[in-house]
Amino acid sequence: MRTYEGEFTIDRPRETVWAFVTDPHKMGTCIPDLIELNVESENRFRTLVRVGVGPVRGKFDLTCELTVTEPGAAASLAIRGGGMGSGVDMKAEMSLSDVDGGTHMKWRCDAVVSGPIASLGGRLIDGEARKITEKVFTNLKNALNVLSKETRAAVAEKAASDEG
Amino acid sequence: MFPNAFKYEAPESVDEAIRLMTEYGYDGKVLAGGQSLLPMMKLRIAAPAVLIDINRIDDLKGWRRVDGKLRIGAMTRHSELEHATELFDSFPLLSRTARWIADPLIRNRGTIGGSLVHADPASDWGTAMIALRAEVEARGPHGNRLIPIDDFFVDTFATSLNEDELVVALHLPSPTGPAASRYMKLERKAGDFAIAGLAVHIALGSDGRVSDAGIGICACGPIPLRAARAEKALIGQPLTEETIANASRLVPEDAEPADDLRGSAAYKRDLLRVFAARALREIAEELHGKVGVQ
Amino acid sequence: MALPQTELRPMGKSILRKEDPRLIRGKGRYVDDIMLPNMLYLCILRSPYAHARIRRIDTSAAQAAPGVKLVMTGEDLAKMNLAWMPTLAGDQQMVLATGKVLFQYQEVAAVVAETRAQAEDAIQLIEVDYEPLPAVVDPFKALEPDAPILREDKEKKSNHIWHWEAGDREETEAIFRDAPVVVKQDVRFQRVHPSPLEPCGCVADYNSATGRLTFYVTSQAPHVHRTAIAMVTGFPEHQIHVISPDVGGGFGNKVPIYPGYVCAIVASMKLGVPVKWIETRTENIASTHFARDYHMTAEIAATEDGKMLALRVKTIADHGAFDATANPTKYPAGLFSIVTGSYDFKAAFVEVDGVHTNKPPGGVAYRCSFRVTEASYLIERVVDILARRLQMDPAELRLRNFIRKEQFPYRCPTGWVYDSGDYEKTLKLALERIGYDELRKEQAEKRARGEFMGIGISTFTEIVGAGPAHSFDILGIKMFDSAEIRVHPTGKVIARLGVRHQGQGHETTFAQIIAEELGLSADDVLIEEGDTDTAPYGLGTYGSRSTPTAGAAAALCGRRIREKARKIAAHLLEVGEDDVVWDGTSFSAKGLPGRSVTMKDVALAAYTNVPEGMEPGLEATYYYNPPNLTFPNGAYIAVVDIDKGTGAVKVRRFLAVDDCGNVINPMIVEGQVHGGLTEGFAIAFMQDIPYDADGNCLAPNWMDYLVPTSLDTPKWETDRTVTPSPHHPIGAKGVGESPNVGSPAAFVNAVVDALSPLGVEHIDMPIYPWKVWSILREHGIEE
Amino acid sequence: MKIRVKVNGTLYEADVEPRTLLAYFLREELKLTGTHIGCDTTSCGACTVLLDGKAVKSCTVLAVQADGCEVLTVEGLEKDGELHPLQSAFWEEHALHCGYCTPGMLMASYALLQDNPMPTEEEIREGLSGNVCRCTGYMNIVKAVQSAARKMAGETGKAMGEVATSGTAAD
Repeated sequence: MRTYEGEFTIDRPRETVWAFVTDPHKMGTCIPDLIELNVESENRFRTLVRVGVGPVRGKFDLTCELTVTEPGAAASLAIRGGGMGSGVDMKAEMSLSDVDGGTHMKWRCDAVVSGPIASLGGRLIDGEARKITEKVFTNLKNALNVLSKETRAAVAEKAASDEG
Repeated sequence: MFPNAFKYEAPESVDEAIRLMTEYGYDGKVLAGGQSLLPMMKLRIAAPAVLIDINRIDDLKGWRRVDGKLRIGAMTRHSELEHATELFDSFPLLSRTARWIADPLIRNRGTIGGSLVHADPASDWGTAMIALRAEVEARGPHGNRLIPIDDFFVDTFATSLNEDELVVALHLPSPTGPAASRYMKLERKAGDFAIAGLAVHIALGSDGRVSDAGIGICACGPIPLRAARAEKALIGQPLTEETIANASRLVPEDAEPADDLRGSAAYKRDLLRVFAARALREIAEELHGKVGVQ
Repeated sequence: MALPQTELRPMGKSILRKEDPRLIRGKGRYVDDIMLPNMLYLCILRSPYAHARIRRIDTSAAQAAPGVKLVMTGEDLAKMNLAWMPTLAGDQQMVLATGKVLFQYQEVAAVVAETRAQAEDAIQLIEVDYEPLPAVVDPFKALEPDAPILREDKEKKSNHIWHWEAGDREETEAIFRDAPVVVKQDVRFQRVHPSPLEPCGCVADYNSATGRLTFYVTSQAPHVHRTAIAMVTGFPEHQIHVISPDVGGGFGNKVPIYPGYVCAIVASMKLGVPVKWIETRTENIASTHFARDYHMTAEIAATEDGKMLALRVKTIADHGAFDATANPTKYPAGLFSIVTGSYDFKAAFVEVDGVHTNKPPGGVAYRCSFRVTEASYLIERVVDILARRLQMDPAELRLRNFIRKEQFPYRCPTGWVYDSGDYEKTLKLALERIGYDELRKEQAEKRARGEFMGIGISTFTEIVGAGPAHSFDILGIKMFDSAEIRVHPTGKVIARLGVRHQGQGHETTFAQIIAEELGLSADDVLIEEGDTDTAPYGLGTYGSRSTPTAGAAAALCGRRIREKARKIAAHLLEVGEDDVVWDGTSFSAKGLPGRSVTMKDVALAAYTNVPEGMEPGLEATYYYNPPNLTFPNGAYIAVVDIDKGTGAVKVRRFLAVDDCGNVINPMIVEGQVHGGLTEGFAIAFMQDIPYDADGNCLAPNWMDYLVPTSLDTPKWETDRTVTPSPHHPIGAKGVGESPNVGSPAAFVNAVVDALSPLGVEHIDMPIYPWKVWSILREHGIEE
Repeated sequence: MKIRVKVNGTLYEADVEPRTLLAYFLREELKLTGTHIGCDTTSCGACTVLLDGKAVKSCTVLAVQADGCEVLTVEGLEKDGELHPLQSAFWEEHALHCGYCTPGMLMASYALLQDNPMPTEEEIREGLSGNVCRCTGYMNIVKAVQSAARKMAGETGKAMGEVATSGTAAD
């Protein structure tokens, strides 16, 4: 198992961030190199992603399941699946807290890569898994940053209606 | 073990190759020497839909001197550079590096351009090209451009080439004075990827001081790296026990090794220091007599 | 230079190998060279997970793929009661996984298609839904009470497999209580793999018209394979024809039955055409049986003046997911209790506990006789530690404690009876030949200059030639071996044996033994092995047992023929049987000079002119049940230099003095020693199969499982002493494995010796440069 | 794809899938099974053949890449029923046990002696470092190459190159 973690602060209220990360339609798009996103329920989505590190190219089919651990403050995302004869199991835990002028997000991801890729990539895989994981959260941060006020409102509304 | 089924194209000119690369885009993969790509395909961790085999393009083979530089065709095989006696004097690092690449059979097939484009962090050629301050000549649909080697490697297996650009040659500046080089590498067994490696190229001015210092670091980061601090410390200095020791201590500072089966990051850093000292000492000895080195 | 094969009395001579002419022409016939009409190819889908429940397998896309003829899963095999198969250790192993997978690269499904490429394509289309479970990688953690239970199929709800012990616990404890000096060391013998150059594979060819199954397999033990296949499949044994063609190296890897074999057989029976399965190198390392993986702790009790009194050993044996260790049935830890080695201990007590983990099954005897390498490495390592503690020269300590030659036959404290040896002579020869005293002087000078040079000694005793039928069996079949000799009318001979060589040169050495017994040249004798339809039953070639068992059978079978020949010779010479004298090449009549007949004359007479009432023909079969094992031994010395900058170790010299009793072909013996030393060197410095915490195999191919090349391999020096085995018909002992058994300790002892000024007592193998570097830097040593 | 390859002097025309590796083409199409396969990572050299005079690992070259080329395999070393000096030297020096690496070793040695007719022991070890042998420990292989080199130096008019280009039969 490999563990990666990080944190960042953005100038958006916690509710907005929470609504984003708990929306499969939004969170799904943060997965890097996404080919296909299939939202199966309000907390479950399937993605087909393009995995490409130089000549190593393939597609991974990943099922992602969101669990709320503490409403509005903490959630975890379990990602499971694989491709190219290999398996991927990740559990990303996210926690939000209010800070001056925005929200602080801490994330920690435990990743287990199995199969030929884990066996063959001894020299390379750690760096790559880290990069991909970090990209998820960079994408998340960027997406939150570019959210216009309108979009934020729409998200909040959608989240509200989903809850209803 | 068999690779996945793919479409095979074997262009006979660079233009045709680029046309095919443009046509197939992401699905296309250029096959140079194939000594890294084909094993990955056999293991099915690489599965390109189209292989564009550039082995039949004669324009990409061999080397010549152009405008005071050495231009090496991308499809020049490792073994050709290993045995290129006419280059031993002015570009000794070529042969000294080539003989460390994999094994003689792989060297008969693998190419310098293919190795660079593969952008393995343990690329021996990548390391040597950094020491030699090479430029990569790439051609795309809109013409040629020269990419300094420091801008060429972006990340593990990733270069700054566009999808439709083909590496056609390397350009190496000729040394300005008497030059000597060493390639140092520690392997777990003969032919293995490096635990750590170091390419050192030194040229001296007429005053016996270092006029050019190029130091490349192998397998100690996501890409081959440059020991810029050590290079800077050597320029303008004579090669003495003191300057050598000083520069050697600086080499690891530009490395970013990781802990793995080959050893800890600390170990790899120390290997770089040891290699730098050994290489510079040997170089000083070799150049002694050619110019007045203390 | 080797002699031509036409010499008479070829025993003990370096004649050229008879198998080579076809092999150097590229005309060997290995299993992958067998291409039969309508043959299909089988390929196996393997688990990416070390431990996971299989929720669902969808094979529909694979079934529809081009060229695919059959897709099989564990569920399919379960319907035929073939989802599991017995291992050599009496455990059960999954053929194709049902329920859950227990190691990464475990067999999950098989596809049969028209071409290899199509089969490989199709396995990628099989969808398996896994539910990953926590992997148990560390055998010590596997024994903890809250560890996940790996084997749900077993009654015993524990990862502990068995406990085994030898020796006298009380007596050993008593000696330890009062011992003036006790040394103790944890020693790990890492997981390695025989990894012969030719991977495993087979062609199953079921003929529905005749009901016969012809099974070509790269096998060290074709008869055992036939019996095992009959037992697994319920197929009548006489309808199974196993052919082991040229074998591209075995080293223990080709003793067991692997799931791929069962799948190929089932597929051929279902489809009625030949089915080939050839594994890849990755499959070979990551799924077929590993070797070693022992976590050992040894203690020696001794006196201050260096008399070793007692030995105590505790071991955890990591057996992986299935207990498939290839040991004689009564010995789950093999012959590990030979761990008292070459020394005369008063008492010893040895315990071993087998444990399941999420790793591939094993372990096989990799170029060694059942766990002897682990034992030999352990004792030779700990003896060195004792020497250091007592500030004695390691050669001196050994000489002081050797079993003396007059003590043979010697019963060791764990019960083995050593047949013969002269350990002192062998070590003294080695010390002299390598120039031990001068090397120690050189070392002292180097140490004074801050350089690190080491000298390592290993004086090992092997135990090979399993084995006496009273205590050695595999699946109940006694471990004898056999030879059948047919002398044709023109005096040419075909001999068949129950063993199967994989490079050891049986076609030459057994021809030499038989030619010697029959007074012929080796060229007159054709040796055939590996065909169960023609060869007499035998247990196969592993554990250095061929010469001790089949070699003995060949000699005694030859003598049986000679006895009949003597009767025919008497008839031809027209004298009484008692007046016939055999001089090694011909029979002559006592007291009648000039009257003699050769074996060729006798052979013709056997078919044309036998005495009245005698059954014609000249044939014999001999099943040899050895009265005891044989105990080859040797003294090895390694000299190493350490690069202070990189931690790299350079083996400057290595001398192997072996005593394998009488030698049949010195050229071949020397070649075997070179090869075994190279594998020992690889184990000491390169080879390991590490697993990460999730059970991923981190060295599943030859990029990371390191096999030495010509550039890495040191130059070997060899010599020999000869102490014949008193109970073997030709006094031979077997040699192929000694160098692999004896050398790892010499290498490690040398490195530790080099670093001993820093207080280093032990370094676990493989000694990678970074390990040495870490020790040097910890002590402030830098270049 | 249609290819034309001259193997051991005989010209073959065949239709191959682009993904067919040269080693499998030789073994399964041409039934030249002397070329062995020992690994999947270009590590072992059991499949070594000469491609246009250069020793390569034929498991890491596509058969389509050999189109228009000349290939020499172990089966092509013998000439008129006579063993090549390397083959006899391997026999005489006991340079093989199981024989699986032998064809690759012979081909790598052949290429080595072509470039360097009188190599030192170190040069031989370097030249064969792409070929793995699990049995012999290399000592006798090195000896055999030295012995063959001496024999070949002593033989006049029996140049190495002849074998590669002999034979003209078309298939």
